[in-house]
Amino acid sequence: MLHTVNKSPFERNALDSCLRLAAPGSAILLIEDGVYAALKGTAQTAKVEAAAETHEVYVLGPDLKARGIEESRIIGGVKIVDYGGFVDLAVAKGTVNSWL
Amino acid sequence: MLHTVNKSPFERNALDSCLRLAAPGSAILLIEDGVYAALKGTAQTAKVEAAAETHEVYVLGPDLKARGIEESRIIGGVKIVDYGGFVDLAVAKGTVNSWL
Amino acid sequence: MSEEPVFDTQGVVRKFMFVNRKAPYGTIYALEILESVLISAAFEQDISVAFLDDGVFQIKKGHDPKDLGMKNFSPTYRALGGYDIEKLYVEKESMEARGLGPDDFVVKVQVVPAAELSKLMAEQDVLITG
Amino acid sequence: MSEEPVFDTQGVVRKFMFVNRKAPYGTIYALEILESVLISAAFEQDISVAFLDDGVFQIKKGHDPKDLGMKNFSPTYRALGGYDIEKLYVEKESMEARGLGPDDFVVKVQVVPAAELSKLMAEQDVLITG
Amino acid sequence: MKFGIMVNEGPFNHQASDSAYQFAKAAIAKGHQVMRVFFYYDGVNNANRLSEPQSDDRNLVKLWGEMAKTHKVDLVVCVAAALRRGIKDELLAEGFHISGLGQLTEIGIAADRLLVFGD
Amino acid sequence: MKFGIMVNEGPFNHQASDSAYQFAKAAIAKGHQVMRVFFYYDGVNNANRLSEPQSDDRNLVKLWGEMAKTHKVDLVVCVAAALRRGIKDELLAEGFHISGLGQLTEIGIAADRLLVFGD
Repeated sequence: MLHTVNKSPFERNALDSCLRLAAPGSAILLIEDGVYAALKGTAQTAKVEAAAETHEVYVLGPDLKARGIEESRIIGGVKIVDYGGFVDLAVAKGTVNSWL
Repeated sequence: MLHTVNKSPFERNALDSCLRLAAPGSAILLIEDGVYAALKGTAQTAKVEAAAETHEVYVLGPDLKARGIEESRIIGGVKIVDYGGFVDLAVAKGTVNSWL
Repeated sequence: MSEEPVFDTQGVVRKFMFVNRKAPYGTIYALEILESVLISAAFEQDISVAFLDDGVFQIKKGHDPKDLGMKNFSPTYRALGGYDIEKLYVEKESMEARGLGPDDFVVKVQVVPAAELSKLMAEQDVLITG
Repeated sequence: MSEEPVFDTQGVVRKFMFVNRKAPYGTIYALEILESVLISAAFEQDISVAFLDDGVFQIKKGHDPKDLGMKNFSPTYRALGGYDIEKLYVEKESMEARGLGPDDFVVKVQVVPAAELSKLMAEQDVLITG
Repeated sequence: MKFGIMVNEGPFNHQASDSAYQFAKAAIAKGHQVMRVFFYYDGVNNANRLSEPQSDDRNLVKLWGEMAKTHKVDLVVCVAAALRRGIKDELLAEGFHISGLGQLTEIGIAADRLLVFGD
Repeated sequence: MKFGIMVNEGPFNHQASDSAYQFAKAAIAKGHQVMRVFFYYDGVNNANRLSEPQSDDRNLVKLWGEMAKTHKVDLVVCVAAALRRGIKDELLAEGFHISGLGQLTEIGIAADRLLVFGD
């Protein structure tokens, strides 16, 4: 299964809910304002680092670039994909849930 | 000053930001989905009870009624007002900030 | 107007879950997702509805938005059974964090812990969030 | 078309603060509130702009949304000084929680703790949140 | 007292326009003046005269228009926000008019209080 | 693989429609089929032919229409959601058509994956 999260973890509970419900081993893709969850050194970092131990965590590159987030600031273990990679994940991982 | 909060405290950070920035003694009015912050016995109750010690906390009655929240479930110290009361608060308290 | 393609869906039964996470009235999601739940019933699919996060407030008893001029769509949840939509789940953690219990709801639901809802979600073919 | 009333504003100088709390690109608030900040400059009011919560991301260096086909409005923040809009505040707590520092911003700002921003807000005549 | 109101969301998806309308109605009932309602962001969709809610639902486009007529409330739709979203003169319901963003600053100066309703 | 897409927000206020478009474009580029895009909630505003973004900004209404034409993507605007919000046949941009909510269930059945983009 693929879970997408498009909300900032600083503003909303979407990421928390996703992490509560996403089965271990499933894939989580951070898109739109959700990409801020991939930043190192924030109040949310520890949670996302822990998630990356039990889930595959991805972040959408074009959304990082739009927001000026340098690759060097991304949490280790979070993989950057482009829209083609998003499509591949949707194909490979089965049903998609959007945590809106 | 009057602060309005229209977001559920379970979903968003609007109430937290309001409580961080609202000066002691200022008024806080919970409207729309913000009224859920006035519920007793929730994971957010302690925070709102504490706020009611240092601020005037109000909740909009018509928004409670729409959502089926009984008056008996409202935190003591939180006052229920109608839209007329909202207008009176905007008149009496000076500048209004909306925590959207 | 463009011509409308018709996709072959005959004899296919898939598992649909509607994932309701938003509070009612503050936004329209609760009302419009309910309309899509009702329509889906006509397609004889395996339908379930999950209420989690602020979505649990959608089925709180006693809604009365008439002073706001808004529609009370709350009775529709009770009508779902008549459309053979009987798998209604409430996530226990969301319910408890909001100080609610099973008696607070207008309709009979199964209260399930997050771990169980997680498994139910993973079994679906289609997840519609609103 | 209705006739447009003109309200007498001559000689009145009020304290306006724009309260920017939303991340850029995920929603349009950052862009459209910036347009209203620019227009307000023509009225010779006492204008300030506060960046707090995810609003601090609005002025992060290096925005580049061209692959999304979206407008990069980031350079406009640097142009605010030319319109005599020089009171730009960033809330320290919001900045730090997001792992950012003063060097991350495209424009020179005053970083103030919540307690000080609270006082500044209380001094305003008009607060516009977007 | 003189009020200005800013509405940042369209009708239906968010309660913002409902809340703004109910506030304006209550203010007028108490003898206050609502000088102007400024529609910005998706708020410009409040002016769409083609909006046709179900018969048992409220019709905010019409309610705003009636309030404008009865109580001389100036309903301004921001031109820049409206152009993007396809709200043009030919779509405007009675009582609304399109004007510049300066009308927001103006009402901020002229009104005793400006209230913002949005998401 | 066959994709269905649901778009829950209008252009501009939220990135949802942008993300949906970029996803659809990438899927097509990879040789997949996008069978239908279903516009619901404020998503119906994507079909407003009067939308006129600034010249240096993207025009999603047009982009969707072009994709529909070139790649036979069915663009369905939900009739119930559209009626409320004043999106009627006379406003529809090229490539869009109005139909019932059943079209959402249908694409959920017919497509291998349904992806939802919204707020």
